[in-house]
Formats: sequence, C-alpha cells, structure tokens
Amino acid sequence: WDEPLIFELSRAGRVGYTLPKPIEDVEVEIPEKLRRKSPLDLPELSEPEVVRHYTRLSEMNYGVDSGIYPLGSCTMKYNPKINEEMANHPGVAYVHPYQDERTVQGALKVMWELEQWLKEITGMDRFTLQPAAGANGEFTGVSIIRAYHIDRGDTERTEMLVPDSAHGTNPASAAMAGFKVVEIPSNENGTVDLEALESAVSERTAGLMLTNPNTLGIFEDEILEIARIVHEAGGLLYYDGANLNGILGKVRPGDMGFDVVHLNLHKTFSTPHGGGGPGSGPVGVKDFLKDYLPVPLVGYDEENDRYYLDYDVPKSIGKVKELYGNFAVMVRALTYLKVMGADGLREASEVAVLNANYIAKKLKGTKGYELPHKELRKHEVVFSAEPMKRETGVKALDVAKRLLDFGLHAPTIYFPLIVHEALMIEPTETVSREELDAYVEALRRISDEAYSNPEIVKAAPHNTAVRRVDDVIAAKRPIITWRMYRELGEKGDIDI
Amino acid sequence: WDEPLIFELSRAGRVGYTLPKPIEDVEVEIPEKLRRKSPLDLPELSEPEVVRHYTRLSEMNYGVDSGIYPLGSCTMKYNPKINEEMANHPGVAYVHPYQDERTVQGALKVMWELEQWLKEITGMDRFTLQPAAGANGEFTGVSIIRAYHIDRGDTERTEMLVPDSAHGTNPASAAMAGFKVVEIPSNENGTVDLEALESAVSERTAGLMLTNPNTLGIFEDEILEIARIVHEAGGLLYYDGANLNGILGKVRPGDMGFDVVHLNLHKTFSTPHGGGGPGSGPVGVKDFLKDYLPVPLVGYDEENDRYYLDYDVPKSIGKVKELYGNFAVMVRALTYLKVMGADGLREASEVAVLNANYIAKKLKGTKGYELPHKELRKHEVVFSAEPMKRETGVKALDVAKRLLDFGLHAPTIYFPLIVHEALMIEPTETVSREELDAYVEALRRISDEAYSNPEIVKAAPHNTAVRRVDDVIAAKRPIITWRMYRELGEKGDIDI
Amino acid sequence: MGKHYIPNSADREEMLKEMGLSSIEELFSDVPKGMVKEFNLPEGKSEYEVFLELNEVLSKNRTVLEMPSFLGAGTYFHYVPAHVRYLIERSEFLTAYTPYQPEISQGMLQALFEYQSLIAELVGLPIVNSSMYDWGTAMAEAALMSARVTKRNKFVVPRHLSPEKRRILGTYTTGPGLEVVEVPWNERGQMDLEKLKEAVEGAAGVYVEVPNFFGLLEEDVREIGEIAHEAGALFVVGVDPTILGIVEAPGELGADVVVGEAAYFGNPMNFGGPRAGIFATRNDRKLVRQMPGRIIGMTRTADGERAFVMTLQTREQHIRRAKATSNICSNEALVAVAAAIHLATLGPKGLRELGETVLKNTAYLKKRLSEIAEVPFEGVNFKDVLLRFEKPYGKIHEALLERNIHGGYYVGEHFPELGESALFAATETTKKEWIDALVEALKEVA
Amino acid sequence: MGKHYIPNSADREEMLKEMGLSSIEELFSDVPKGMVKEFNLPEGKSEYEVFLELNEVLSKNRTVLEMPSFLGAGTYFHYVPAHVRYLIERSEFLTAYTPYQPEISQGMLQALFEYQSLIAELVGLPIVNSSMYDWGTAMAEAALMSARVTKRNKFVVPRHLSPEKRRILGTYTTGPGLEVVEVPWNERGQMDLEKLKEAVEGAAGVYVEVPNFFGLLEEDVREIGEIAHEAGALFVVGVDPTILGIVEAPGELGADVVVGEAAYFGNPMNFGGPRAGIFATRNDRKLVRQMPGRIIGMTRTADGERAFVMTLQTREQHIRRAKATSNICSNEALVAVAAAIHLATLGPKGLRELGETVLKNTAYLKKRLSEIAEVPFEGVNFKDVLLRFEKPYGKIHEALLERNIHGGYYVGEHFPELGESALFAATETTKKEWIDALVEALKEVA
Repeated sequence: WDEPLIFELSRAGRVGYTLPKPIEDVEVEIPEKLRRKSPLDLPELSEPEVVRHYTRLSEMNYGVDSGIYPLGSCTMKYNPKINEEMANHPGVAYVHPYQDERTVQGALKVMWELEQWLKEITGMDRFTLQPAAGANGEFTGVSIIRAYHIDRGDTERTEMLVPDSAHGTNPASAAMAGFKVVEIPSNENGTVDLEALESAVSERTAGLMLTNPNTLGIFEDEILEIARIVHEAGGLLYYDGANLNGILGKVRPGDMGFDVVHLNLHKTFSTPHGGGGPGSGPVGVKDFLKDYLPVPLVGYDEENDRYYLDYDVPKSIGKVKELYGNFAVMVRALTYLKVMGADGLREASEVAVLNANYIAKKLKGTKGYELPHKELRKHEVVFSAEPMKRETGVKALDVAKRLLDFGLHAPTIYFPLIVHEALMIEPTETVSREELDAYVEALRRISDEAYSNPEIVKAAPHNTAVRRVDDVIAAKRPIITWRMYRELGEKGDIDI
Repeated sequence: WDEPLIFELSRAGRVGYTLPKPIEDVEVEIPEKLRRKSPLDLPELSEPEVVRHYTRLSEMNYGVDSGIYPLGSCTMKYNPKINEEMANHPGVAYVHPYQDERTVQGALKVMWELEQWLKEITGMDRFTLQPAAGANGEFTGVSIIRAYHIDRGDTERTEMLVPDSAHGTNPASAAMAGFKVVEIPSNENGTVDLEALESAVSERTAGLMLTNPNTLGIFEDEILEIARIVHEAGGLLYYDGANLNGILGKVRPGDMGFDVVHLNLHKTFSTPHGGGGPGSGPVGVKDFLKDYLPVPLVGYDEENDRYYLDYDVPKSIGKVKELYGNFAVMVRALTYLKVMGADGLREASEVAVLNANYIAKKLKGTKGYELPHKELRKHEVVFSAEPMKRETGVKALDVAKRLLDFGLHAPTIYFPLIVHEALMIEPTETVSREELDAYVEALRRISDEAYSNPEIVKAAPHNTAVRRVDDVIAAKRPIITWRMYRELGEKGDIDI
Repeated sequence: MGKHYIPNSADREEMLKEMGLSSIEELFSDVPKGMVKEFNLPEGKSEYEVFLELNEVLSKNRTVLEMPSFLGAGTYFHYVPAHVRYLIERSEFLTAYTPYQPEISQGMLQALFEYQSLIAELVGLPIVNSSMYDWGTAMAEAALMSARVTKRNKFVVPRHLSPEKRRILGTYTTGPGLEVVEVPWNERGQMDLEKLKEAVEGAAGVYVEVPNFFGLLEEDVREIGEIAHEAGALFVVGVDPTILGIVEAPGELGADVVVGEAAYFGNPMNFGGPRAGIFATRNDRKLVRQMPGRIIGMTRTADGERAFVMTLQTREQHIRRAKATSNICSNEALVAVAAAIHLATLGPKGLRELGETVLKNTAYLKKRLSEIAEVPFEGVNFKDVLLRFEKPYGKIHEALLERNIHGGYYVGEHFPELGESALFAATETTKKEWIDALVEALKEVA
Repeated sequence: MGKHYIPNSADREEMLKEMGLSSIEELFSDVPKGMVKEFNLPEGKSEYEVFLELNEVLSKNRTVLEMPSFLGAGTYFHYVPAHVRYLIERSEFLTAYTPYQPEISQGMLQALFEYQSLIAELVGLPIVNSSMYDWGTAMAEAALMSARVTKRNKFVVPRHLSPEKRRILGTYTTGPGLEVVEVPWNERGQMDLEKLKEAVEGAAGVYVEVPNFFGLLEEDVREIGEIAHEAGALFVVGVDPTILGIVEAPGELGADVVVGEAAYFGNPMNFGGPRAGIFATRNDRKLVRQMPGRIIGMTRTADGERAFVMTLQTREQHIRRAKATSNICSNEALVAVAAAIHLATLGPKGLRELGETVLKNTAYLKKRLSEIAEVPFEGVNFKDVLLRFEKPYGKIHEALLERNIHGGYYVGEHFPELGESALFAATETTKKEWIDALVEALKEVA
C-alpha cells in the first residue's frame, strides 16, 4: 500500500507515449526569448508502469462502488453505468463546441431536453446549463438577482440573507457577487426563525438563499411564509439545490415561491463525483428573470425541428464558465432522467427519505448520540456526538475515523455549524437495508467502545491503508508539489 | 475480504434489471409439457448491489495491471488499453455474423489484414482464425495433418510424436484427433533427443508437435535436423506457438521447416487472458495444406476491393468452432500489431529474452535453486527447487505461495514435468528491471528463509486475502455449485 | 514504436553489461545462422494513427443499431446492461489468467463458481463447468463424452440442426470415429419420434434442442429422453438459456448432459465471438469423471475459512495429457463472468420477463410475417421463425437491404427440401416499428 | 422503472412497519398541503430503450473523426491515449467524492498531488491548486486575487482575448467592481508595450497569454511582466500547457500567477466541457493565502509514514464562508487526474515532441493557407492561425461544409477591425491529407 510518487518511479530513457510524426520535418524556431531553458523534471515511464501506478493508487481509494458513502449534503448515490456509456459516445467526445449548429443537432437536443426535464422538476421557466458546479451555479444565481435589481434601478439592495445552517458556498458566492451577507439564525426546530427573518429584511435586501430541506435534513415547513416575507420586502428567493434529493419528483421549489434555483447534477442526478468533480450546476429562473441568464441559451425552432444556440439574451450577466458547461455531465444526467422517469424520481426521494429516517429511528437513544431539533427528516439526519465528547472525550472526528475501520465511509462531520460535534448522515436511496443496519450497528458499537475503551476510538483508524493523517503539520509546513518536496529534501529539511 | 456468495446477498423482491415492454401484450402459451414448474433459485438484487459485489470480487484478484505475473508459458504481457478501446467499437459489438458481406466489409478486412500479418510473422501461406484458443488450434492443426495423410491414401499414419517437455494440450489434442501419442525424450541440453527421434519415426508417423523455444525456454538449435528426420519419414511438423514470444519478429517457424503452426493471440499478441479466456488460436499452414483448413476462410477480391467469406475449401476438415472465431480478440491483436510494427515486435522478443536471461543470471547460484540444462534461454527460464526440497523440505509449491506474500505472482510450478520441483519463470518484455530485481530478491529471501526458518515458507501465504487453499478436500468432496452447497447444507452435511 | 510498452528498452545496454554480454545477438546465438531475418512488415505507428485507421475500418460495418436486422439462427441481438461490461473490464478480472494461485485469485474463482451455480439453477443439473468455447463445441464434446461413458460410437441428432453445429460435430467425431445419425423432423417441425426409435439402437447419445433450429419448442423432450435412456444412450439437451425462465429445466426433463450458449447473457454479438458454451451434467461419478473443461469448487483454507479453487483437475490435459477428457485449456472465463453478472441482475423475475417478452415479440413477428409468406410449421416460436417464400429469397433479401432492413437467414442452401425459406428472428430488443417496416417492405417485394 | 437502482424499493413496507409508520406520506407530512404533486414527465424507460434513443440522438452529431475540422480558438482535438480513460473510469476514482477522509482516500489525494506537481514543473511555480473549472474562470479568479493582494481594482488584459474569456471576466469582476482595461495589439499581433505602459498605472494585475488568441507566441512576456511589476501589479500569465515542452516556463519569465487549461491533456473535447483550469502561484505567503481552490499537501500519519491530505483549507468557503478567497467547492478533480496521467505518460521527451509536432503542423497549415488568403500577422504560430479572406467568410464556411470539411472559427463578429477573418487550427492530430484537401477546397471557393 506504499506506492511511490510517480516521480520516484521515473527511470531515464523510458518512454510511455507514441505520437504521429509531424507533417513536414521543417525546423520552426521558437524566439530565443521564449525558448525553454529551464529543466523539465517530468517522470519517464513506460505505459505498463503508468497503468500499474494508477491502478494501485485507485486501489487505495474508496468510492460509491466500494460501499455505503453517506456523506451528508453530498448525495453520494450510485452512479449508473449506462450514464458512463452514453457519456463516452464518440458523438460526445469528438465534437468541437464551435461546430456549425447543423453538425451538432444531437448535442443541442440533449441540452434542450435536459432543460425541459429540469424545468418541470423544479417548476422554473428557463435554465442555463453553463455552471460547472453548485457554487458556480450559486454565483450565477445571485449575479442574476443583482442584475435584476440594478436593472430595475433598485441599486441599494446590497444584502443577501443566508441562514446560519447554510453551506459555506452560499455566503461565499454572495460575497463574490458583491453582496454583504446577513446571517439568519435557526429556531429550535432547526428551521428559519421567522421573527429574525422579519427583522432582517429591509429595502437593502436583495434576496434570501435557502436550502430546503435544509442541511439538518429538515423541511422548512413555513416556506410559504418565508417566501412572503422576502418577496414583500422586495427581495428574491434563491434555492440551493444541494438537498433536492429529499423532495425530488414530489415537491417543486417553484411551487414554494423560489425565483432562482441551482441544481447539482452530480448529486441529485447520479453523475459521478470523480473525487471532487466534474460536476454541473444548472440554474433555473422564473420567467421574469430569464433575460438575465448567461449566454448562450439553447433554443428550439419547432417549425424547422432545429436546435440552436441563442446569444440573444438582452440583459445577460455574461458568462460564468467557458462554452456551454460540462456537457459530458449533462449527457449522464439526461440518461438517468430518461431511465428513472417521473415514477423513478419519486421513488428515489421517497426511499432516500425512508432510509434517512430509518437511521434516525434506529440510532436514536444510543448513548452518546443526540438527535437535536425535530425528528422528522428528509434525505439526511444530523446527530450530535456532543454527549459522547462530554462524557468520554471521544469526538465526532474519532467516531468518523473509527467507522473507517469497519470498512464504512464516515458521514460529514462538524457541519452544519449549528450542531456541535455534528454527524451528518445521508444514506441516499441506493443503499440496502442491510447496509443501513450495518451502519447503525457500527455506530452503536462505537458508542459501546467510547464508554468502555475510548482509546481505541480516539486512536482510530487501525485497519485502513494508512493510520490517522496529520493535517496540522500539513498546513504548518505546506508541501504542495514534488518541486517543493525535492527542494526541501535538497536542503535536508524534510522528515517525511 | 469475506464477500458472500451472490445468492447469500439475495433479498426477495429486489430488482436489478429493466426490460422494454413486449410489443403486444398477448398471452403466448408454453406447451404444458414444457412449462417451467421447478423453482428458479436465482438471486434478487438491485443494480448497485450487483455492482458492489463484483467490484469487491475484482478487488480480491490479481491481474497483470497489479504487477509482475511471470507465469511460464503463459506470456502474461501487459494488455494495451487501446486494444480494448477498439474491441469495444460499435462496429464490433453490434454486428451479426450472418450479415450480408457488403455490410461487414470492415470486419472482414480486419480478419484479412490480421491473416497477412500472421503469415509474414510465421512464414506460413494461409491462416484460419477460427480456433478459440491454443488447444482448439492444436486440434485444428492435427486434424489437418490427419486429413492430409488420409487424402493422400496414407491411411496408416496413426502416430503423433510429442516431446516429453510438451504442454499437456499437445498429447490431448493429438488424441482427440484420433492419434496415438508417442513421447520423445529430451536430452541433457533440454532439447529433443535426435537419436530417440530417429528411432521413433516410421511409416506410422503422422507428425511431430514441437514448441520452439521449448517449455524450458531453450531454443531447439537442431531444429533443421529435426525437420529433416520427420519429413524424410513422411511426417509433418507442427509448431505450438505458445512460446513464440521468444523469437517474435526475428525467426519464423516457417523457416525452420514447420508445416502447421498455431498461435495464441492472448499470449504473444497482448490480448488479455480474462481469467482463463477468451483467447484465440489461429492456425497457419504451408501452401500444400491450405485446402484442408476449416471453413470459411476470408478472401479478398483485389479488383473490386471487396472482402468475402470463402466456403469453397475443397478438402476442409469442417469447422472447429462456431462462425469465424473470437472476432473481438482478433481486433485487439490487429491493433497491437499495427502499433508495434516490425520494429516493435522484434524489440518485444529481444527484451523478453533479455529479461528471462537476466533473471537466470541473477538467480543462478542462489542456494536451493538449480538451473538444469543449458544456460542460454529465450523468453523463459525453468529453475528447479529440488535441492531446496531435499535440504529443507521446502517445495516449489511453498516457494510459490511465499512469493504471494511479497505481492508478487508465482511462476508456473511443476511444469515442464521433466524438471523436478520446477519454477518456470516468464517475465515478458513488459516488466521493468526494478520488477525483475525485486523478483530475484524475493526468491533469494525465500531461499534464506528456507534454510533458516523453513516453517514460514511452508505455511505461506500469510499476507494474502485468504490463507493457503486446500485443494485436496475440494476434490474429495466436490461442491461445484450453490445448488450442491445448499443441498449439503440442508442435510447438515457441511463444514464450510 | 512499441517501446512504450517495453520498460527495459531503455535499460538494454546496462542490463547486457551487467550480464557480461555485449549485444542482444548473443542471446540468439543458438539460432541457426541465417534464420534471423528482417520481415516484410510495416513499422509501428502511433496509437492515434492506429485508432484513426481502425475506427475508419470498423465504421464500415453496418451495425444493427443503424439498420434493423432480423438475423438470428444462433446469434441474437440481446441488450447487455452497461454495468456488465463495466465490471468485466476491471483490470483485476480482465488481465488475470487462469486462477492457478487461488490465494490471490479468489475474486475470479468465486465469480466462476457463481457462474456455475447460476447455470445449474437454470438447467436443473448440479454439475457445471466454467465454460466451453461455445454451444457448438460443447455439443461436440458432449457427443465425445457420451461415447466415452457408454463405450459406443453413434450419436443421434436432429436433422434440423444448425449448419454451424453440424459441421463442428463432423470435425470433432472424425478422430474417434463416431457415426452421426440424423433423425428427420415431422410435420410439426419437431423430431420424429418413430424415426428416432429406429435410429437410437446402439447409440451413445441422443441430442435435441429447445428451441430447435426452426425456433420451435420441441414438445417431446421428455419422451425423447425416455427413448434415449431405454436404448442405453445418454440424453443430451441443447438449450437457449434465455428461455429457461419459462421453460422447464432440461435436468427436470431427463437430460444427462445440458449444453447451450451462455453468451446470450451479458455479451454482445461481436460478429460471432467470443461466446461461451454451457456444459452441465448430473452428479454421477461416472459422468463427472468423463466431463470436459475446468471446474471451480468450494473448499476451505488452512484457517478453515470458505474459499474457492480449481478442482477435479485429474480429468484435464495438463495432468492426464493424452488420456484427458478433452484438450481444452483456455476457455471463455470472462464471457462466463459477464453472463453471470447479467443473470444475477435479471434474477428469477427478470429471467421470466425476458423469456415472456421474447416470446411475445416473436409471436408478433410471426403473426405479421404470416401475412406475407407461408409459415411451414405451427407451434410456439422463440426468437426464430421459419418463413417460406414463393420468389427466390436472394432477391427479396436484396430489396430489403436497399430499404435499409436486414432480412433473415437463408436456410434453403442447407435444407433444400425447405425451398426458398429463411429464418427471421426477434428478441426483446426488436422494436414494433422495425417489424412493421419489414412487413411493409415485404409487401412490396416478396 | 428506476427501482433497479433502489434496493429498498422492495423493503419499504417492512421498514415502515418497523418504524411504526403506515405510509411514506407520513414522512412528508411536514410539506404544506397541496404542494406534493404529480409532475408532467414521462414514466421511466428501460435502459435499452434509453440507450437506443440517446445513441440515435448523439449519432446526429458529426464528429471530427468523420469530418476533418480546423476549429481551435480555445478547444483543440488532441488525442487521448486509451489507458488514460481506462484508468480514470476505475470506480474507486470515478465514484469517490472530495477526499474528506484521507485514510481511505490516499489514492485520489496522491493522484491530485501528482497533478499539482506535474503542473508545477511545467509552469515553473511551486504552488498549484488541484483545479479550477477551466482556463477562463481561473483567469477571472486570478483577476480577483490580484485585486485582493494589491487592494487595487483595475485588471489589464490584451484586447486580443477570446470572447469566452472576456465575457467571463466581465461577469466575475462585476460584483467586486473591478475595471477591466484592454491593451490593443501591435502590427505583429502582439500586445503593444507602449499602450500597456499607459494602461498599467494603478493596476492590480496584468494578463497576457502564450500563445495568444491569434495563435501567436507573445515574445515580450518577460518585458510585460517587468512593466507590471514596476507598476506594482501582479503579473498573470495564461498558457496553453501543451507548449511548455518548448517554451519557457512562465514562472521563469516573471509570472506571479499562471493560469491555463489542463484538459488539453488527457481529456476529449466533449463539446466544450468538462475541462480543468490550471492555477499556480509563487511560494509567497501573501499570494498563497489569497489563492482560490483546493490544495493537496504532503504530510505524515500517526505512524510517521508519508501521506496526503487536503490542506490550507482556511482559505476555503466551508471554513471562511463569506470571507473565503473563492466560492469554489466541487472542482474538476477527475479531469485533473486524467491530465496528470497523460502528462506522466508523455514525460519530458513526449511533451517536447508534442510541442514540436504541433508547431510543425501549424507551420504547414500556415504555409499552405497563405497560398489562399492573407495572413495578417507574421511570427510563430502554435495551433491557431489567423487568416483574412476577401469574400465573406460565412459563404466560404458553407462551401467547405458542403465538401465535408469544417472550416475555422470566424472572429470578424468579435473583432470587426479584422474583417472577414477566421482562426484555423492544427494539432498533432491533423493529417496532411486534411490540410491539403482544405487548401484544394479553398482554392475553389475562397
């Protein structure tokens, strides 16, 4: 399990590539000022060595196909393989984005069809598929809100309201778009505190960014009231789609009063997360905002059965990403939608919610874990290990690490910030009851250990490829690249 | 690492499949006598569960991409990924073998081109690509020899000569084709004993089956003399291509006097072994035998630039396999050949031979291992652990198991039969010098252990997914299927 | 080129030096003078160039996705769920060899044990090997096995056997000198039992198929088995396993040996190969000892844990050599694993539904085709339907091709008594529009 | 449909019972009445039907394999070696998420560390993040970063910037209120240094590209950097990394920040996405603290062994929230890993050879095209070549399409001063026959 760095496997003279010969073997001179003179310390390996190296690295990694992966708010559902098959189609891989429209009707149709699905699922009127990820979508959405207000001459709306339970990307995206972020506290039910909201809104309010179900997995049951308050104050309502899997196919953000939504195709719509991307974060808006969407949009000329790129978006915010977004991810999501259909999507959210509540029910009452706020959850449930920490010194982090010893992936921990020692569990609909039972069983066993032999939990993990990884030293003396490592080594200033 | 059987993972009601609806929902009655009444105990799982099960099983398996795999006579070379890409082309997968010739010109061209490569590489005049594997090719080849003699009225040639160092498939194939097998001993150099051969040939001799380099990795340097003896006796010379990698691109069986050859596309031509297949075992013959080849052959009408299936083979032995053979394997081999070219093929055999001799040189002299016969090898080298067994009780089997502990695949053991406690090592050209060094180092360390602490070797492996597997009990009380296991379980007659 | 696959290309000189050699040629000094040659072959190309070239060549094939096709006759367009291919392409499966070292090959061993187990459930026999090359060679090996078991030398088959299988049987039975006797079909297109009774005397084995070459269900399987057994012959049943959700397991109908095509599950057509032959038999020592092929068994480790291993190897060529039950070594392991994954995905409900869907689609095809041409045989069809035209079929075929439809498989060549007949096939992949378009086209041209 | 992905579809009732519930609806009792609805969407289809349908749709796209294409302008047809795709499709990489649990994510962490390391060697800067969305957003983030570092609010760019990037920059700089100033090109099609000197005062950053939008090597990179630094601005260089085997590392030419497109290695065009933005900077605390994106660092385990982990996270949104350096969370990890695998395969020799091959092919393209149309700028081109036609380019384009050739990217729309100009591009994948056919066609139609 101790795989060297690819640089350390290098041997001078080895070759792993083939290239076609140049068309003509003429000498083309790079201007002297630009010619590369600095050394190029890239590794030299043959193809079999490269393949073996990355095969071994992959074997040192846990994915959804390895087992349950209940990272809260990440919706780590199974990634159907037919999605991959379609995304690998030559009609995806070998197509240039600037091709003449007549030669990319298939690609444009995929985008157009995907938009129709997303519109109906969310209750929105128009979508851009350009954003590359959720946060990129948030930035798009709040930029649209900004443009809308300014366009109407409403230039003093500089505040974006964000609940204290929100994802960090919400305030960060609002800030990037130039807003001042105002935090709204949660009430004892874990939902938005309406009084606080009332007192926060003003003529400076540009909007409210909300996740529903929220990051506690709790449905904001006063959503219509929330929408009224924000709208009456002149603000718009922004929907963070990270948790859409809790209501997919049953309830629509558009029907709750949201004006802008972003979705995560890599969460809700089963495209793989790839170790942190590529994702895709389409943004949908109500009709009155569609003129602000990024360019281009995809249009359909029904009469001539022709799809086209529409750059004619009068008040467009511009672009948030090159070209049309992560097209290969869109192909995956559309494949999933067509296989699932209305019935499948509804089933997905129902069982996702069932699974989360099943865990809540089964784990509740286990010593050391506490279930704050109301009991009924949607797609995820957040426990607090605060009692355990208090009584045994075992922290949420330790619980997470100990889970790894049982071959299980840990939940999201220490988020949302409003729950101390948070364990945020989102099983999704694609795990089996036996896997849920095994997960609860492991958490119970860890509770037993914490109260009988806490050291075993605190020193976890014991059975993983590597022992607990020190992130403090990593930040204190950063080694980010082979180049830095090599230089430290040359100075004799290294102990790793 | 303890993955249940798929049957044990089954839960009633789970569904992993989707099927299109029937065109018309009419009732079609299966005749009462044929209607299924017996239960169908197949597992019920969802797709994610199936994927996780087989992903975990795969992780319990060692392949060429995991590391060195020096199984002698198996030529476990790296399988280039471009081969897979081409074999997955829709023009391969979605093509029916009975399609009109005009709609499969691409497929026929692939077969025709592959044949041209194989002809030049072996020095033969015509090939059939039909055989599914090496043994299937051998059966084809010896059937051709049989048909040839009988066709000429030479009906008493009932004996096939096979050296004592031959693969088991050689005598088995000869027997299947109705021959009596006569074994020819090896001399002290590990090559065919010419005197024994002289005295074995007669008017009953149908032919001699030979591997060159032979299974000791030794080149039969008197091959021309051998050919003369067999031919003068009226027999034909059959070339087993299992070891072609030792002379690939440098020396041709056709130039050595062979009349029939079979090749193994999955060995010499880099198609993956798939855990034991699919392979492909084309058979090439000299011109005077081409009328005996299986039908159909692939023809090329140069004038009209048209490829066709040729069933007009007057004295054909018939068919040895359905349709045209393992086409998807042929696509892989042709891809490899085009990338390698004459220069690459030559390089492959040169480095394969270099690597084998490097191991021979480095390991020779290590206590407990003996290098019988002459030192110069081709693609593989066979050591004997006889001294080790005699002196410490550690057998070749134990050495093999101990190698697994170091994350290395064992060599072929106990073959060829003429070497006691044989360790048959074929590194191939696709491993690095560091891997060779590590292999030799591991074998040396095992020698040290055998002489200092033999128990550790005898009890190996210690670090693998499972401990040493008992094959005696497996054969004594065979449990071949879930059905047998379940029945034994119901009788309470089971301890596994 | 080629060097990118060969790490030590770069290390040749150093290694030679270390070995006390001065050139690679010294390593080939045992080859007779003049035998080492330059070959008349092109030099290597870059991967991109080869990709471009072969992509162009393979794109010349017209696929069944581009052109509705009604070909069957032993090869069928079934859909392979994407996860099946994805899983068998994992390098630990794909690039492994025969699991000679069980301690690091448990994954492949268990997968093959599961394949054997799944097939056992389908065919109703407990002993299954881990694959033959294909249905045809499995059948031929069953013929040889029946001769070994009974020490007789006649094998009885239906005359309505695919030309592929008939030819293979011919080749395989030549060496051991087995006589192959054909039993004609009756007016229902099924084996004529009276003629069988005449042929069976002294037979080593009797072979019948479900469905038969005409796509018809042979209704008298059990009776045929009884006739075989009465005559002291083994009863060998060939079966398309995709039917076994709705048709009784041959083991329950008296089969001693069942053969068939496993690649109908989990594997694309691949222009005919690879595929994988099913071979199953009763748990009878006499039969098991004589069966061909590799077998995976369950056992335990030194620690007493469950494990899997190749077993009953004393039948095989690497041990028994000239006396082996077969010469088979490399088989079709990965094809079998793909079939197992597909079967595990279908489960009992899926297998039944698959069978019913194929049955219904075939019925629709037959119904519509009967508007155009003669259907010589009544009865229930599965996949294939025999159709007899008045005009020469070759011309009809040509006209269909012009309309971008690939017609059926012409059988008149092999069975002249059937005249201008062809087999048209449907499976679960066949779309209504395709059949309707076919019928419309046939109305114009047939 | 859909149930085949959902194991507990079959267990719903039992689970509800165990939980003391009688229906799923109780789990949605917190949703306001009437809000739960039936949607106007089709029911699910079988995998086969979806495969067939999408295969047909996607097959309508004309690929560059079927039709020689000379499009570039920021997206290029490079060949991706087959093993790259094969490796990133291994499910342990493909289906993992952000490596929050380093103990079971060392594979992805090390792969990303290697990506960072390989890019560092190319660009000549030691600090590299593990990817931005693409070159364009990386550049925009560099603009924002330069404003944070310098506390200024002007960003200087060449006028000859791709429309894609120019628009992204516009959107990203709106919120923080950054002014974007364009410097015109000179007669050589490169940034006009005199004009730059006028524009640079008070600038937070200056941006230049190698090669530039016209495919030309900007020769004065070092001088531009000096001008920027003299004015107290950060120097940001955008680079096509495939050139860095033959062109000096921007870090060596004075760049404080380097951005570029990593997906040119190891990733197909995918109709424009996904791709992955390179973001690198000097090892200067002031810069590192302000840089966006995720960073993997080397560390050690409790046992003192080497390991990898996400580091310097206090810059990131999940910790710093509204004060984060960027909102980026999901990035393009797998795209970066693919790029790393390709780069590791190329090595130093391959990267140089790739650069030289592209250079020579571009030279051939330029030479041949100059027979037909005006080449407005001399200098050395890499991939793109600007060509100015006398006739309206639209008509020429049309005529080429009719001849199954896809012409270049029309720039007249965005740069009216260039008239009927278009960018034609070549890479290592461009065949001589394609260029010759293009020239022949242009002779007829241009």
